[in-house]
Amino acid sequence: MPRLILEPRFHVEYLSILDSEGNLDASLEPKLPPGDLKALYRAMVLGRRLDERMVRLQRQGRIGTFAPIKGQEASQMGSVFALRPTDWMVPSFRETAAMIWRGWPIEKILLFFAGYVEGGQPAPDQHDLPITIPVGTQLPHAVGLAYAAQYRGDDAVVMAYFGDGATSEGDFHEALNFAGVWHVPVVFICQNNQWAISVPLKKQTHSKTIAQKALAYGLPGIQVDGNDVLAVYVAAREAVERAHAGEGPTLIECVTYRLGVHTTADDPTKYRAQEEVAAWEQKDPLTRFRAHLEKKDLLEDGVEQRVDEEIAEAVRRFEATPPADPLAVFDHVYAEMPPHLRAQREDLARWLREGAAPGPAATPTPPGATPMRGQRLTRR
Amino acid sequence: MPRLILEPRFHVEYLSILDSEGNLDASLEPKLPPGDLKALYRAMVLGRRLDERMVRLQRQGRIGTFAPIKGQEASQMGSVFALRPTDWMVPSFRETAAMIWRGWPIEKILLFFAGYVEGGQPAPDQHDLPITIPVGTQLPHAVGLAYAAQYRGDDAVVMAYFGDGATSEGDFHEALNFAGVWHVPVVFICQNNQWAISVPLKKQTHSKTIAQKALAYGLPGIQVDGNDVLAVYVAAREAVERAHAGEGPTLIECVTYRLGVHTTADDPTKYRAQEEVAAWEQKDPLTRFRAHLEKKDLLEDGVEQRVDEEIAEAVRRFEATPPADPLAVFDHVYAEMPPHLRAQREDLARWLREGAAPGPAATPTPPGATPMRGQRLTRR
Amino acid sequence: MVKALNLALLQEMERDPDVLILGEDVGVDGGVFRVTDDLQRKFGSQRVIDSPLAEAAIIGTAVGMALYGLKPVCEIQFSGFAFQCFHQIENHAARYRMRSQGRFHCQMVIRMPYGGGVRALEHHTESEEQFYAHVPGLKMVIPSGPRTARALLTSAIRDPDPVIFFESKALYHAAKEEIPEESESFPIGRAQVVREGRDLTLVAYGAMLRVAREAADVLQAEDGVETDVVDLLTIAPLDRETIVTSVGKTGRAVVIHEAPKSFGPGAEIAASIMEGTFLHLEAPVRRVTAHDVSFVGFAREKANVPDVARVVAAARETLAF
Amino acid sequence: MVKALNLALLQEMERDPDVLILGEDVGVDGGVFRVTDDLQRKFGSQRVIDSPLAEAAIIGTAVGMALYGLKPVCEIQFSGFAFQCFHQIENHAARYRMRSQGRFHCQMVIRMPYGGGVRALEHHTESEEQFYAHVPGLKMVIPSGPRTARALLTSAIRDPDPVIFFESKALYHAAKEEIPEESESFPIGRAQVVREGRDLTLVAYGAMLRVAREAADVLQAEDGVETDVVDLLTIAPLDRETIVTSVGKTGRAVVIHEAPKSFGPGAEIAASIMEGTFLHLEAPVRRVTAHDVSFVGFAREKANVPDVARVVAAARETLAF
Ligand SMILES: Cc1ncc(C[n+]2csc(CCOP(=O)(O)OP(=O)(O)O)c2C)c(N)n1
Ligand SMILES: Cc1ncc(C[n+]2csc(CCOP(=O)(O)OP(=O)(O)O)c2C)c(N)n1
Ligand SMILES: [Mg+2]
Ligand SMILES: [Mg+2]
Repeated sequence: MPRLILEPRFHVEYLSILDSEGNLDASLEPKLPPGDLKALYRAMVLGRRLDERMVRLQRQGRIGTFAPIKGQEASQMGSVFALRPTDWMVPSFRETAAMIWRGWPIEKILLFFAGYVEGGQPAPDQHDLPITIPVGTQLPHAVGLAYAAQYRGDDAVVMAYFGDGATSEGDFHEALNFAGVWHVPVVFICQNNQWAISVPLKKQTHSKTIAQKALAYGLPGIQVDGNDVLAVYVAAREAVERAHAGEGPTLIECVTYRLGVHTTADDPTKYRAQEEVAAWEQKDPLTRFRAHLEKKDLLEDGVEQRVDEEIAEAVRRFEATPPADPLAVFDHVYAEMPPHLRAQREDLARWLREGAAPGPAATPTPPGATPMRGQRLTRR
Repeated sequence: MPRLILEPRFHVEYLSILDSEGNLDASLEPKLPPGDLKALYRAMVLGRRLDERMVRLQRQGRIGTFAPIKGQEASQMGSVFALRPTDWMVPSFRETAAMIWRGWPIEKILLFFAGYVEGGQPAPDQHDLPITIPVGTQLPHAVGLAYAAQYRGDDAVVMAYFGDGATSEGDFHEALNFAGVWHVPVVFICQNNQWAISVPLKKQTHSKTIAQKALAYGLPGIQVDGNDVLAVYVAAREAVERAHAGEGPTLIECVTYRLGVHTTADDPTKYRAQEEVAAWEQKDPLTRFRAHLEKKDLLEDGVEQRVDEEIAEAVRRFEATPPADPLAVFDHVYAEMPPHLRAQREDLARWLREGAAPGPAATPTPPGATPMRGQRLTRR
Repeated sequence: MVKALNLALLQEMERDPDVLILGEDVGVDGGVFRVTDDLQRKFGSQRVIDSPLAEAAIIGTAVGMALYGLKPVCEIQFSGFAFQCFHQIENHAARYRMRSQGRFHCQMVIRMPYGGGVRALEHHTESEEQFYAHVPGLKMVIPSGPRTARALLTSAIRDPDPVIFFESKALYHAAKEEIPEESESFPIGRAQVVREGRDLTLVAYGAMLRVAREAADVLQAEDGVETDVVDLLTIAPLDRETIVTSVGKTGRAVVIHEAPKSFGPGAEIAASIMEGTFLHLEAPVRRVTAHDVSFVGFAREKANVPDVARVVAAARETLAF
Repeated sequence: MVKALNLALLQEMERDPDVLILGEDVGVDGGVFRVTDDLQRKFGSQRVIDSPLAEAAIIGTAVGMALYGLKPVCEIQFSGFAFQCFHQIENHAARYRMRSQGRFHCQMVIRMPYGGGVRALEHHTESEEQFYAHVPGLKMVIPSGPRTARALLTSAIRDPDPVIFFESKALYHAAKEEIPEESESFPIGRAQVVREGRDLTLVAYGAMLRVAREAADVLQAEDGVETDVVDLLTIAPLDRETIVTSVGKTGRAVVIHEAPKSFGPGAEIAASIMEGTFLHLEAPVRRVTAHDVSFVGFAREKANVPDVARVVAAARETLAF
């Protein structure tokens, strides 16, 4: 009777297939057709190049604060690749590559970061939530979507993204607990990029892994090499399949690294050593996957250029966006505009129309205009 | 490399010393002096008898809604007994026995449940927080107290109480996570009484135990037989000693049962079977401990009567409380009364003084007056 | 009022399979006030969900359900525990329509018991409507009796926007009223003039409506004063037209609520009256409210919450101004 | 203003070893706006604590520290994320003095950047002062520039009650002002008349003070109108005396804030003016505020937030009433 050890005992698995030295565990390699491998690679390249372009746009004052994904392309693409279009994708604020894969036009993403509410509008047939800024708050939404799908009898899985820092929030806990009790089809993807702005993982939690947090909810949890797109894909596919099969939620920890700034308002030299970044640069998910494709002779010429052209096209469309109509701020507060908003709208319309000393109020900055050194002004 | 099992693996311990059949594991038995054993028993009896008395007082309309502890005496007394007076005790709303042990006068507890704010005032030298009603919100306070003690270099441990339902709240998660990262001297006592009002544990969480939730924070977690006062004491003492020694926080799950109503406003026949209650009555912590003391020849005569007299005395003092002075509501809003409150206070004072059609506003119900069938009116 | 609310839920659930109920103890127990009594037996535990004890996840998952197209009706056990989910309400329920430019919206109702009068503990007696009224994108409704409760809960469930629905604990059992069998709704955003007079306007809602009506009786009987009594029903969006029309006629107004005075709902009502009918105002708008104090304990509650005598006295001062 | 705030923190920490700092990224990084820059290096990581990412626990543990007798200064990274901890603020920080009848209290400051003007994302531009102003037991302070920021933060840290301290992001770098070396404090609960005139009162605070002052300049230059400008500094408890004295003299008032209009702070100010000086009011109190809309995106922000031209126009209408 005394000091019994309770069964079951627990452990957490770690999955890696293609390591940073280029070693491949062929027994675990997913059987992906060449087209898929190429598509994966292209999406990762797109994520990387768009990132670079957006940082430049921000520096030029053409968009506002933006959170780059550099280094996390494998975590994002390996996981989202396991979804069907009828499944749901719930992003945080750092899933540009995955969002584009899901069908978000690049110019919408640019609009979003240029302060246009239009950038948050998913297409009518798209099963995607828009970006959520408050850390971790999107996780209960994912659980609710999954519950609703199950309630309606729809065969849809929900994949929700968040960072290592998000695991400290109450909403993370409550969402995983509800998911466990309700046994709903959700796959929780934690991109553990080691940092929450300036706070390293060891100041974020005393648990050794994020994956083991699943044990608190009686859920399966797995840690994967998040810079190995094949490992991420395999873990995600398994979780998605289990979810489709009615076997409930899974927590996947992708061990990765944010190679760039937290956002364009951040200066990481204040809090982390260049050596640490350099060490992770050796594990770059793109380099690794590129070498793998090269070995398989699947590397196409000109991917980078074609991606850059696609981005340039999108930037052109973005810059052609007409100035934001201020009156639109009243449109989506309620389904029907209540009297006080109608009155406020009329006031503003009259104000704009009659041009009486409208001042800056009536002349919202169009994107691209009045470039400013965004960095300092935006966050400092 | 592939599908590695990460070390360390995890497990959760279960501790029981004196079981419901009266079997004692002498090797684990704590060496408590007879006086301590008698004191523990007396405190448990006091908890039980006061409970019964308070339920009657509530039914007579002399106090308001109240949460009985029947069945949980061992969980409370075994744990709180491990504290020194200079340690801190942070209750939820169902720790009457432990609170009295810590020095709260019974009449203050009665005042509290009779709607007097005076009932929440700890003595100046008492290291106890008052009752916290919102579930789980007291847990970060406990962590903050422990941090402060450590910061000041005081050798004080904080013991915080909560229920199984509380483990679903975000505040539970955030508090345990902070405690882990800060490595502060807190002992988290979960009285898992199987129910959160009408919600049974299996609808509360998909994890098999509460204790295993500690793994999410890298903390030691242990499950104990919460109806075995010796086991609870041993686990608590170990955790308190570790905390005093700078070895950080612990989560203790006391597996117990709420034998009575959730509160006097609750009707448990709506949601649980009488057989379940009857089965747990067989595991009554009082009966078990009483038999143990009997075997040790430590059972004193007349404990029940003396306890009843103490309670009766306290009820008499409680009923002699003068009617609540309405003007006191302004006293402790701020350290200094700001002008608008001074004005509101003067208004009310004039109103009460001039007696102009004061109506019910000026005649607050003194305790004991206007008895009413509290149950329905209070919660239904 | 409990039965009236239960009836609204029952009829809407029968009418629309997308309506479901979610909250602590709403299922087997039927809610701690029995508002959802028997619904789980009728509709099953997938549609009347006993959730774990976590307010933020109740609202957060309901937001997710609403984004999918369901129409969750959430119960927060007491309004005093709703700040645990305030971020989900303000950050998400209220904003999803704007954020997604109409692609998504949150058709959901958040019911909670509010207010005093039942000898209850801390966090069980407060009146927090102001916090919701100030959030664009939310609607904030407080019925004053069984019939308005049933009609407005029906409207709230059908409303495409998120509705915060406060139910007065004092009215749950005290208020009795005949209500029609047939489903009945009442437009959200519309106040009701429940008594007409030309001398004074009393503006109230929820449990305070009764206080206003009785004060009007006293004023009529003792002072011969004729009073317009406006039952707000919807706090936000505020029906300024009805209020201003009344005060434009009477020239004098007293606003009554259980919430603390400063920065409370009465301030908006007073300011709106001033803006809407300044030149007809004969006296400053008076506010009869709870004091600006934290929890007072039920032993002192009656001294804190407006009652008929205080309203009558304020009305007399306003009339004498 | 960033430097001024940093100086207040530095000097108070040097003065009182019980003062400590707690929040996300406040240590090594010095805060995302650098308000706590260099303090961790000076005082160590036990006194300037980089917390995990959880607002409710930041406030909840700070409450515990304050109950022990420490004086935590918490930073919430943006006011838009403070609803995550609103329950800890309202349920506990604001109430512990009452609940424990003076045995405990929460001497703590909760700093947060608020407001627009920096081309930021959703939840980074809002103005939520009303939610705190309505909670008894809290004080709500918003400085209007470097000097008031430094003096009021000093007072807030020394204040025995919990103080919510909003810092305008628009002022962080834009506002420049000489401040004295020596520690300086300014009483909480007191407004300042920063410009005197007899024709009109403008009431503003935070970033809107500059707008009010510039509007006053325009009115003086173009219309010859002389304006009292009241810088509230403390929102709650509201300094009604200063406001009412001013409007009692001028007879006309315009209130300006970045928060949405309905059920906003302007309503309390307007209602208090009406209550305090009804017979001297020549025109209804005007409110120039943000519209009652959710997040608008920074591309449209300027059309939503009050500016000099809108204030001048409102003032002229008030003067012409
Ligand atoms: C509730 C909330 N608190 C604070 C912030 C400010 N903030 C934005 S991102 C971030 C760090 C997030 O870290 P993590 O979850 O690891 O995600 P990562 O940025 O690394 O992708 C913080 C503190 C926020 N957006 N929401
Ligand atoms: C935040 C919050 N939500 C809801 C409630 C209402 N409530 C009071 S006790 C209780 C159940 C608590 O269950 P548990 O934590 O297991 O403690 P027990 O009552 O069993 O001791 C609930 C839902 C509350 N007090 N606080
Ligand atoms: Mg991170
Ligand atoms: Mg329980």
